[in-house]
Amino acid sequence: MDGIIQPIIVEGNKIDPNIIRRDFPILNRQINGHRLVYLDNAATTQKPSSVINAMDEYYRFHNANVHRGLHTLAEEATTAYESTRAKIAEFIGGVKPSEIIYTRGTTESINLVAQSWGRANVGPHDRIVITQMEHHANLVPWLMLAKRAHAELEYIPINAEGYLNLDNIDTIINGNTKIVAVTQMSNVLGTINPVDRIIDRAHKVGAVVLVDGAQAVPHLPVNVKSLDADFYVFSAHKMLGPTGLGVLYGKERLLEEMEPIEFGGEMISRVQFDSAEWNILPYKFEAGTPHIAGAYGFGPALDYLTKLGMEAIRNHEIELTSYALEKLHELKYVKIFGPLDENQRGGVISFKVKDIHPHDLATVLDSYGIAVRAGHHCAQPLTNLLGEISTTRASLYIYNNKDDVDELVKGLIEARRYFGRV
Amino acid sequence: MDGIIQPIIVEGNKIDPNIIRRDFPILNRQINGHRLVYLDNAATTQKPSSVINAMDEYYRFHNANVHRGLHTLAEEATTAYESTRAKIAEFIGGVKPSEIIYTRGTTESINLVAQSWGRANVGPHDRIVITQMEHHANLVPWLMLAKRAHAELEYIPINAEGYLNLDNIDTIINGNTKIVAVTQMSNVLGTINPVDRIIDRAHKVGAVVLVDGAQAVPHLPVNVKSLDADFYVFSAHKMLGPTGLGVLYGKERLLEEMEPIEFGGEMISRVQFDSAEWNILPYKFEAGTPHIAGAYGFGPALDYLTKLGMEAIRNHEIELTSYALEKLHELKYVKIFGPLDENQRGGVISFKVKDIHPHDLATVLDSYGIAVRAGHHCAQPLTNLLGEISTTRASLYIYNNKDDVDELVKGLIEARRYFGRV
Amino acid sequence: MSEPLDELYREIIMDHYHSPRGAKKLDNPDISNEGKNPSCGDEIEVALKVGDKTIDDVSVACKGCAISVASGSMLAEAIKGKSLEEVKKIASTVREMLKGNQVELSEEMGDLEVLRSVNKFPVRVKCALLSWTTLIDCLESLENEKKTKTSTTE
Amino acid sequence: MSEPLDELYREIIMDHYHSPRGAKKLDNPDISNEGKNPSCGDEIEVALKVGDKTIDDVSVACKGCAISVASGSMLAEAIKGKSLEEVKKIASTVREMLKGNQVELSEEMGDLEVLRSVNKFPVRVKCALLSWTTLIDCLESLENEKKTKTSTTE
Ligand SMILES: Cc1ncc(COP(=O)(O)O)c(C=O)c1O
Ligand SMILES: Cc1ncc(COP(=O)(O)O)c(C=O)c1O
Repeated sequence: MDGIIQPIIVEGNKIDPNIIRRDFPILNRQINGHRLVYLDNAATTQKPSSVINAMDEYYRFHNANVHRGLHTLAEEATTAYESTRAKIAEFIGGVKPSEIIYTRGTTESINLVAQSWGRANVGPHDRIVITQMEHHANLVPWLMLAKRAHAELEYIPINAEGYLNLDNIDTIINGNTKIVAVTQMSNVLGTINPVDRIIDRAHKVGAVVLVDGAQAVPHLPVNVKSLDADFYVFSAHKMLGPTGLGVLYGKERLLEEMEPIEFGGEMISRVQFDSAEWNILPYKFEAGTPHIAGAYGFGPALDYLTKLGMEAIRNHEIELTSYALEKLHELKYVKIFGPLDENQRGGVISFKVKDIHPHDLATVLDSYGIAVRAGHHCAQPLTNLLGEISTTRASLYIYNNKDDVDELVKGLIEARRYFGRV
Repeated sequence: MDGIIQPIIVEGNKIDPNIIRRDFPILNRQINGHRLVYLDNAATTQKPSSVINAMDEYYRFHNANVHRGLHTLAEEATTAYESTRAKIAEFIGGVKPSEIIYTRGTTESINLVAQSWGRANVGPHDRIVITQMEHHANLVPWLMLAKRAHAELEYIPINAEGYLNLDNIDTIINGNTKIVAVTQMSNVLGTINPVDRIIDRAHKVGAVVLVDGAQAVPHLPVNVKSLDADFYVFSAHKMLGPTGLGVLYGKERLLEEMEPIEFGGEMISRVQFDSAEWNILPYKFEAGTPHIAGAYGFGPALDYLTKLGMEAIRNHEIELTSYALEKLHELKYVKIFGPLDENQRGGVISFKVKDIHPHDLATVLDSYGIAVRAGHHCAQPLTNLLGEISTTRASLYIYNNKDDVDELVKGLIEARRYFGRV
Repeated sequence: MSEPLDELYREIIMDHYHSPRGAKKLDNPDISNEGKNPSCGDEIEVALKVGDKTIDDVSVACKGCAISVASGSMLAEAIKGKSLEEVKKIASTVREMLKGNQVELSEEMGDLEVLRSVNKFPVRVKCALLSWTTLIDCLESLENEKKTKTSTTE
Repeated sequence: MSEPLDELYREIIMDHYHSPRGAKKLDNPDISNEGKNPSCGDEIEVALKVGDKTIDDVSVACKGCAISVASGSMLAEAIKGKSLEEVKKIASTVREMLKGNQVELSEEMGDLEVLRSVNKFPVRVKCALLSWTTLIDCLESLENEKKTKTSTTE
């Protein structure tokens, strides 16, 4: 194939994973004598060379602290750091760069909102609404806020198919509701939630909405402006980017009102022994030396996704998810949790294999080079609601192809042969 | 010189910067037609190839999320992540790995203590003691805690030479004092503070002590156990390591008592819809996906410093600082802030040049490839106390040599020629 | 099936997994303790009936993976009827072995040797360890209780 | 001295730096505004005396670097005696120029052209900008005041 230029985008506006795979060095790795079949993308995704090289170059040629420096390196670092911020703002729908706060990840972004906006705006008898399918990151901060503020925490329930049940949304999101926090895509069930409907309802009663986009932004076209989300949060490492970097988008008006929760260098405009004033947005919320190399790496990650196009990525994942669901469905001892309609779900597939504990299954699959996750996937209440202690999860991304799914299925058949003899 | 193996450690147990320089790719860079003379080490240090390569390798071969995975990549990532934690514990004096909390940096470490320990233990009429030479990161969090808790914030003053004045320490650190937060080395004056004396006094009245080691750990042998520090904090990026990673050391007994301030995955042991229990140390304080690549990179940074030996590094810096102070002293229009005894200070040298604003000076020096910092160095109250709005700061590290100092001096002479014609 | 896997899931392990010993919960245990692995949600309960310095009966209730179930079952088999002193020694020896430390098993602990292969699967070590650390907690509680009793009756 | 540096610190800039125009603070300004660059601590005060639609007098108090002082001094020189409309146009043109955007300066703004060289030193742009954005804030406050007045007298 060398020498022949192949298109990355193929018929039906889909990406071709086999071309993409070449950009990901780790996919050449052998695991236990097999090629790596990486199906743990909901936990973290792999990185293309362009992302790895950008960070390498940062440390080899441009490393300096940002903002406060007047020398060439400091200026280069600052320019790159801020240009990634502008790219992020563009990527999620063309918001203002000053509405983009760098954090360590989704978890920190949510905690920031719960602590700053939450403590200032949620009091006794107020209500916080989340859903039964939240990741611990979008559950525990609200649970703790509710306890501290003596507020109510209400859950939007899920139904048997793994969709949110919005029948009672008008009573759940009532006039006492101050904030609604909801994931756009479940990291266990794959469900894509109708966040627009929830936002509509919340805004009617004057509540603000935080959308957990950790599993959505990497996989779907997202426009926070047309969604009219008040806060939107995600992690770089789940979308080809580096570890240690995340994003909090917030509407300017809300961010302006909010008090910072971390104090130190860069977030101040004037400090005296007995007083301190805050810097403008977004710096007000970015105390201390940030993860500069991370911003260098995240830029090319966004470029890569933009080049492919989020529509084309989504189309690929719909096709592959549909294929995987079909193949898994053929195995009678496999039970799939979550929606079966690939148009209403992403490529996160949780399942269980009869008589095999998810840990054992993960170990067997690993012996074939297949990386899946086993456990409660940081959504223990949901997992328990499904009647399980843990499940196995395979999650897809742009470099996964049908071969990967076939390998998974072969692995399950082998595991079943090995363990099924009860 | 190729082919001849040269010792890194030379007579008098000092490191040889000229051998070390070869390990730092950025030092080959040309800035404005000159070789890079990097004298902004107090802001952030450069990285040796081993550190850069480790992160590169992580992303190319081992990238996975930690702790929750049962596959090979996840296990490799977890092992490396935890082994760096053990190295950190060893590096600062052989504490328990579970007493080492990963954070984003010094700033976040201090905020964590101020929010968790501080809010639980500091109330009205209680006293918080810091010094007049603190970085904003070790000032503003205490200022805000004092305001919120209606507590007093007292400052240990500095004297004209830039040392802490401990004459009234027994009245300043009195029976109402709950916590003392002090930097081990000033990032403006270079002063090395007698933290042992302060800790002694604080412990006599039952107060705990947080030591800001951001400028100390990279440059001095530090043993938090013999210091008997209760909390000790620092940043990886100031000691050859990556951006986005920092450390909070805390005594087990204190960390056990403390409540987490960030909630999410990994920091819990059990979550239900209406309750949550915390994980054991250190995980209790590490919510969400951590900066895994950062830990991969920080390991080799610690190895590098350990190989050189902190004593040998310190000896080198004493010699070079002494040389620099002498050379700067010869320029009559240069005023140096801070102690002149190289045995009681580190290689952070702030100064001003008559009739030249620090910004202009930094620009002139940059045109010669010399990177220094100009401003209040995130210590605005101190800078104002010195009677200045901003100063110029040159700060040294292991790869700096006498040539670098000579270049700086030449640059100052040029700048003076250019600007001095009033 | 790949070889290292066969080493982990030996026949003897699979046998214990499919018919675990001591699985029936004791009615009135003298001591019992819960253990859990937070990252996977697995939980275990070890309960002991303690006679005159011997473990008269033991139950290990575990809804876990093959490794944790088999390890618990082998635990039940290995300690039943043994003196407290012996059990303490067995437990700490197994713990060291699972942690990858060089230890020799005595002849009568022979069966437990198969657990050593877990070392090749570092992420599974905690599965195998769970019942043993829970047992060690039981033994420590017992001892503390006795110490308290001693000090109060004197 | 290196060439780009000479381009930044032109003689005219150094002249303004060493003897800044409008440095004496106005006694009873009609409007004044403070600006600051938080990262460096530099602060500036721009004050205006406004007559019948013209800027009658202006002072720029600045303890800053050569670039910010010279920029402020050139500002004072450039706007004194000009109509409000003209000043607004000058200020926004200079701001665009400093931000690196393609703008043509009118003939009478000729002197201000030297500030364009700051573009080659991106970190210094904010030094040059400070007085101009502070001036723009002044002009906006003036306008809002007027609007308010209009709306209350009607
Ligand atoms: C003494 C001191 N404390 C705290 C900090 C803040 O460190 P960071 O920005 O890495 O959080 C610094 C460095 O800027 C420092 O020099
Ligand atoms: C839906 C969802 N929310 C939040 C998180 C937490 O993200 P992070 O661990 O990067 O903070 C994750 C991933 O683990 C997730 O899938």
